[in-house]
Amino acid sequence: MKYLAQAAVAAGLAGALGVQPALAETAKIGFVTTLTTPAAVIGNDMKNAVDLAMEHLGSKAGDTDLEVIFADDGFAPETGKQATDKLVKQDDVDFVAGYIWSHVLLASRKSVLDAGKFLISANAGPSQMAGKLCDENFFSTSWQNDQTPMAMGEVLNQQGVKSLYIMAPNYAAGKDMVEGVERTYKGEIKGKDLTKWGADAQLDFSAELAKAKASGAEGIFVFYPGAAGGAFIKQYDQAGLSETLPLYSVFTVDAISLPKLQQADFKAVLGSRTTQEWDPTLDNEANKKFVADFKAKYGTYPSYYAAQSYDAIMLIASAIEAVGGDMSNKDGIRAAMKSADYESVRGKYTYGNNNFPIENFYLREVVTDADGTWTTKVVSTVYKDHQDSYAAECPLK
Amino acid sequence: MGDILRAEGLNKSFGGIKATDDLHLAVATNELHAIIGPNGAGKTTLIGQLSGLQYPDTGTIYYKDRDITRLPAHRRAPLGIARSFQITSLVMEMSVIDNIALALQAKSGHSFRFFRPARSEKALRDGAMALLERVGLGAKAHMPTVALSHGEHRNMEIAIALGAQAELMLLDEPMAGLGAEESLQMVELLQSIKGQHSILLIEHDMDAVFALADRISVLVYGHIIATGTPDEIRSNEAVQHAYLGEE
Amino acid sequence: MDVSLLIIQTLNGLQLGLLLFLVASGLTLVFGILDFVNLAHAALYMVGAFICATLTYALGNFIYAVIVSLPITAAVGFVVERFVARPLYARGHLDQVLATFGLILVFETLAHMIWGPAGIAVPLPPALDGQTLLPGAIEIPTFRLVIIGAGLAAAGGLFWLVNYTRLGMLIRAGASNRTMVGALGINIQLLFSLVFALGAALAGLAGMLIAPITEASIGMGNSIIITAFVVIIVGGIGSMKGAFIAALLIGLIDTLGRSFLDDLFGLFMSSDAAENAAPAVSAMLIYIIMAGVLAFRPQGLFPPKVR
Amino acid sequence: MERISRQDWIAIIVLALLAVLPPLFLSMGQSFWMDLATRLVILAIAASSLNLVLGYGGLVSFGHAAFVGLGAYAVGIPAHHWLYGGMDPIATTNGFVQIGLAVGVCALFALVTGLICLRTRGVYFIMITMAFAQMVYYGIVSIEEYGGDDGLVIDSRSEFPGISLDDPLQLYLLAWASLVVVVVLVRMIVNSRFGMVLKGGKGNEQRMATLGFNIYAYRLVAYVISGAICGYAGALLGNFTTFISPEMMDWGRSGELMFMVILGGAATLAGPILGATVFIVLEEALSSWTVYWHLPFGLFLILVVLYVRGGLTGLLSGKKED
Repeated sequence: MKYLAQAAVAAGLAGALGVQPALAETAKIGFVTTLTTPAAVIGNDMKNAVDLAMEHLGSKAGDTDLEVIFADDGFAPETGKQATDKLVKQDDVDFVAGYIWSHVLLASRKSVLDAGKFLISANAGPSQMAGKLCDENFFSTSWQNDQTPMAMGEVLNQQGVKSLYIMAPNYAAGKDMVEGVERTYKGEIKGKDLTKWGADAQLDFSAELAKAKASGAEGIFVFYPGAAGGAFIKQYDQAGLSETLPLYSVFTVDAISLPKLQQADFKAVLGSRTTQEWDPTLDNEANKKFVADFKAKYGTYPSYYAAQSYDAIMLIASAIEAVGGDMSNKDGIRAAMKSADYESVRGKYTYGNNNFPIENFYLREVVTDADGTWTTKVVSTVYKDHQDSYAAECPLK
Repeated sequence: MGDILRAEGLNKSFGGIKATDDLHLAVATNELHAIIGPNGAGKTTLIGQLSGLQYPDTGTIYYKDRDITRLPAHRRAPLGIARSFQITSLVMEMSVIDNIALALQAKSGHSFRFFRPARSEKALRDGAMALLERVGLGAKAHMPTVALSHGEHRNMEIAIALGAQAELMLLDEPMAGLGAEESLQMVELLQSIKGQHSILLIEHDMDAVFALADRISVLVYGHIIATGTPDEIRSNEAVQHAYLGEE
Repeated sequence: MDVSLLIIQTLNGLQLGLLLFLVASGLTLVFGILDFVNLAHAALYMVGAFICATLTYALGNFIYAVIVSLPITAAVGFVVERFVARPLYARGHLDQVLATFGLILVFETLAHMIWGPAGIAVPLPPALDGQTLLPGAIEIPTFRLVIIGAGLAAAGGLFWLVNYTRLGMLIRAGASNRTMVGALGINIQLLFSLVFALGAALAGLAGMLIAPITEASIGMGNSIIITAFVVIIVGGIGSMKGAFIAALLIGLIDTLGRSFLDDLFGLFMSSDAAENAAPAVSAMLIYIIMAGVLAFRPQGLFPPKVR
Repeated sequence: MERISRQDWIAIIVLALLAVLPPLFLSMGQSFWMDLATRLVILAIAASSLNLVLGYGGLVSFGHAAFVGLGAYAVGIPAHHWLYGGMDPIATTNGFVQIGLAVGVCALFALVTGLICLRTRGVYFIMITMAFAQMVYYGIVSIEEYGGDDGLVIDSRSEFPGISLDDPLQLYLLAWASLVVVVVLVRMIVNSRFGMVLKGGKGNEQRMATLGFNIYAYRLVAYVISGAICGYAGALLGNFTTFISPEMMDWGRSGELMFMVILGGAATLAGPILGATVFIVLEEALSSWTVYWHLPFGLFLILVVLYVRGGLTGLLSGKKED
């Protein structure tokens, strides 16, 4: 009677994995990120940062023990939602954090918020959740998607780039990025390509690059996060476009793609520019410690994904500490998070009405550091205390 | 008594090879007409065209004076044409009686009936059982088809042809692979249905053919070189040269 | 429309088509002769890319790496044939699809465990890097031309192999009549293994050639395997000629679709709508073609003559 | 009364267990296990529909996920318009209309694609069904209004008089009752005259043709029935996950449905249910154990195909049924 045995196993598992009687001293954080598929390279970086944050905290927020449970979203919204459901329903976490991808976050948000839990995005910042779909229990430690490309649009204006070709993957964040740069960029947009994204994303951009070249634009703006970034840069270089069609990217050249590009000796990327709210060279105590310890522990520079994940844990810890570990005090936790009263690696920032950060954006350049490692440094500040453009649509005050 | 089946000027080739070459054939109503010929003479291709699983490149096939050349197999069956296969072609996964019942089912209205269990339809079951009794397989009705011997499969083929109430049976080597005793039984079985149906028999077993057939046609390289009574064929020089002479 | 852009895109399409042919030819060989549906063919494409990427760093040169990787990939194919494929020859296509689907999962995860999720960028020797100037002031990345050349060479080699060698004679015979080859007293097991290994090497070669453009990464096979199947279905399973023509057709249609469809749609709809519809339709295009071909020729464009 | 076979008993026992266990989970406060059970039951419906054509009809459809997706979108799209305006004729949260739409659209899609697909055989059929599923996939991806690649959150579940699908138990019971109906329906169909012809066509197509059956027409009808049932499963799935995306129609998902059928035992009543159960339990157990869970999962798949002929039902019933 195999099925009976199976049912018994199921029931047994249910007991074994079930919720232990809630220990008031433990606060649980679910962390959803991508641990499979090529995008796991980002997820691993975030996981490393979370582990480092826990190490720095001694796995404690005040007197409260912290526990982080990681879950894999498989780079797909449906899987991400299932993982989130499991964290909320089975592990009964108090906070769900993480989320690289906008579409995963959008799919999962209801599961967390309907259960009365707190949701913290450590990366994704879809426009809907900054506007109409904002929620008092949702916080971001990153940005709204549009902000970074808006800063880039500003940079393009300053540098006098008169026409632009745009390429981005065809998903929520990709469209937000395009919209962002279009919002501030004042020149002419010669063409635009949205390419296939997801587990079988398009990585050969020959047709698009040929089009971009033929368009006669003065610059090309791209958004290719994770592994796709490396592939793009390479083809961009092979197509010999670095002279005629300067590259302006967001979330494409980062601490994840740079080591790989350096290993392949891809010098074209040196000197290329990108905008970001954080950089390893930002001069504050928290950041120095974070970058130094991260490098010591994992041997690479942290990426901005890592920085934001580190901040997410620190933000949560600060709020738990503020309410003395009383996880039932939702109002207290919410107020504490809203005050952003913790040592962020990007420096001090505040929260807007939609719980997205009001923060600085910098222009970064790819350089070689003292050890010969390729990294980035801050060139200038593009925006000071910048708030996203959807905050007005958010009914929260 | 007219011809139930006429084939006129059939041609069919595969690649460069002519499998059927200007073939003319007529089967009279209720006669048992045998086709013999050496291996590779195009017998199976011919029966394929007559049953509608293949179409000739050119030429015409008349069934009861109606042109059926381009009619697909499933539309020929309701007209009264049934065929057995040289390589046993039964639904092996089903029971013996289910195979026969399907043949009856095909004859009794459409089968877009989704709810009533087919196995509870008395007419189908009893009819199938009767046919199985007739071919001597009554005792094995509920066994899986795959469990039966080759000879029994051949008998099932005949039962199916009978079940289809065919006016014209196209029998493709019903005795192929049978032992001496089984062959004898098959001859008896065919003897017992002879005269009630028109039968086109393709067969290698010369003893059987000459014992059963009313008329015989000899097929060589896709072309019929002679047609006649067994005695005529026996004494036909061309036939002896082309075929019997080889032995 | 810009003529030089059209030429460049045609070359890009040709390059994609030839890569597809390398993958599809192995698939169609294995299918035609072994009657074996191998979804895991894509995994061999990935394995080829990873081995080549690793060896590029170990040997310091991409070309050497390719030369060494080819037999290694063939060996991997040989092993897969022996332990997974062979027990499945007697089974239906359904079992083959499922088991090789499982094989994909295994290979992908192993690659993830061995090489990590990041993927490996593959540097090219200076001679292959950079641009080539074609007549008419058309510039194209040199390596793309290399791919076109390598693809054509492989296609030519296969053509020679299939039409003018004893192995090829057996392959052709096997594609149309498996039992006959067995009856000839040929060691059919060995023939099967060799064909499988050859298919693996071809898929691996495609992976090696694409690696310097994208990179060796897990999941790289998923996007190409389905397209490769479309190619062999459209071409007619088991037909090398069909695979070649269909691969070029699909490569060109896919590339040209991606680059010119929005302009084309722009002629009769708003440019916004065109921008949205074009990527979707160009993604669907190859499937539409496949359905269209099968609707009229259920056995593909060039079905092998005898079953 | 007809004979109740050993296979039927397996189906009855499994269905009974499914009726009892999940509410038990819920009473234990295990709402996540309840979720798993709901997903399981819905996938079992989809797998049963696939089993009708694949198991009994021998038609290896590699595109059944498209029906699941279309069914789910038939719930999501009307709900979306109900809440956010537009497309008034279909803007509704009425469950009967939504499910009618799901079943109707899927039946129509099955009819149109079946007309083409069923002309092909063997691997061509496998691949062309997949091709049509891919077309739907990319078609949905292109519709920005419904979220494209990002998918669509269903903010309001289907509404039926007297039951609320927002209650996990009621949703579960609806799914379970649907599964029972589908299993009974499939049993009736495969034992009917129609089913005999369908099974006969799987065993020997030429024979059926020479008997006078237009097997193409029978297969087409079976394909349409299967698509409609699968679309219904999709509508339930949409209501369950409240999030739908083109990913639901990915070819990998079609492969998973096929695996469930084979694992449980093709052409058996209980097979799809057992297959879905083992699939879900295994996926859950392995993925909470390691991120590399695809490795043991893939090996399991290979081993099942190689060594477990007749699937789990075959093992349990110990003999082949007629």
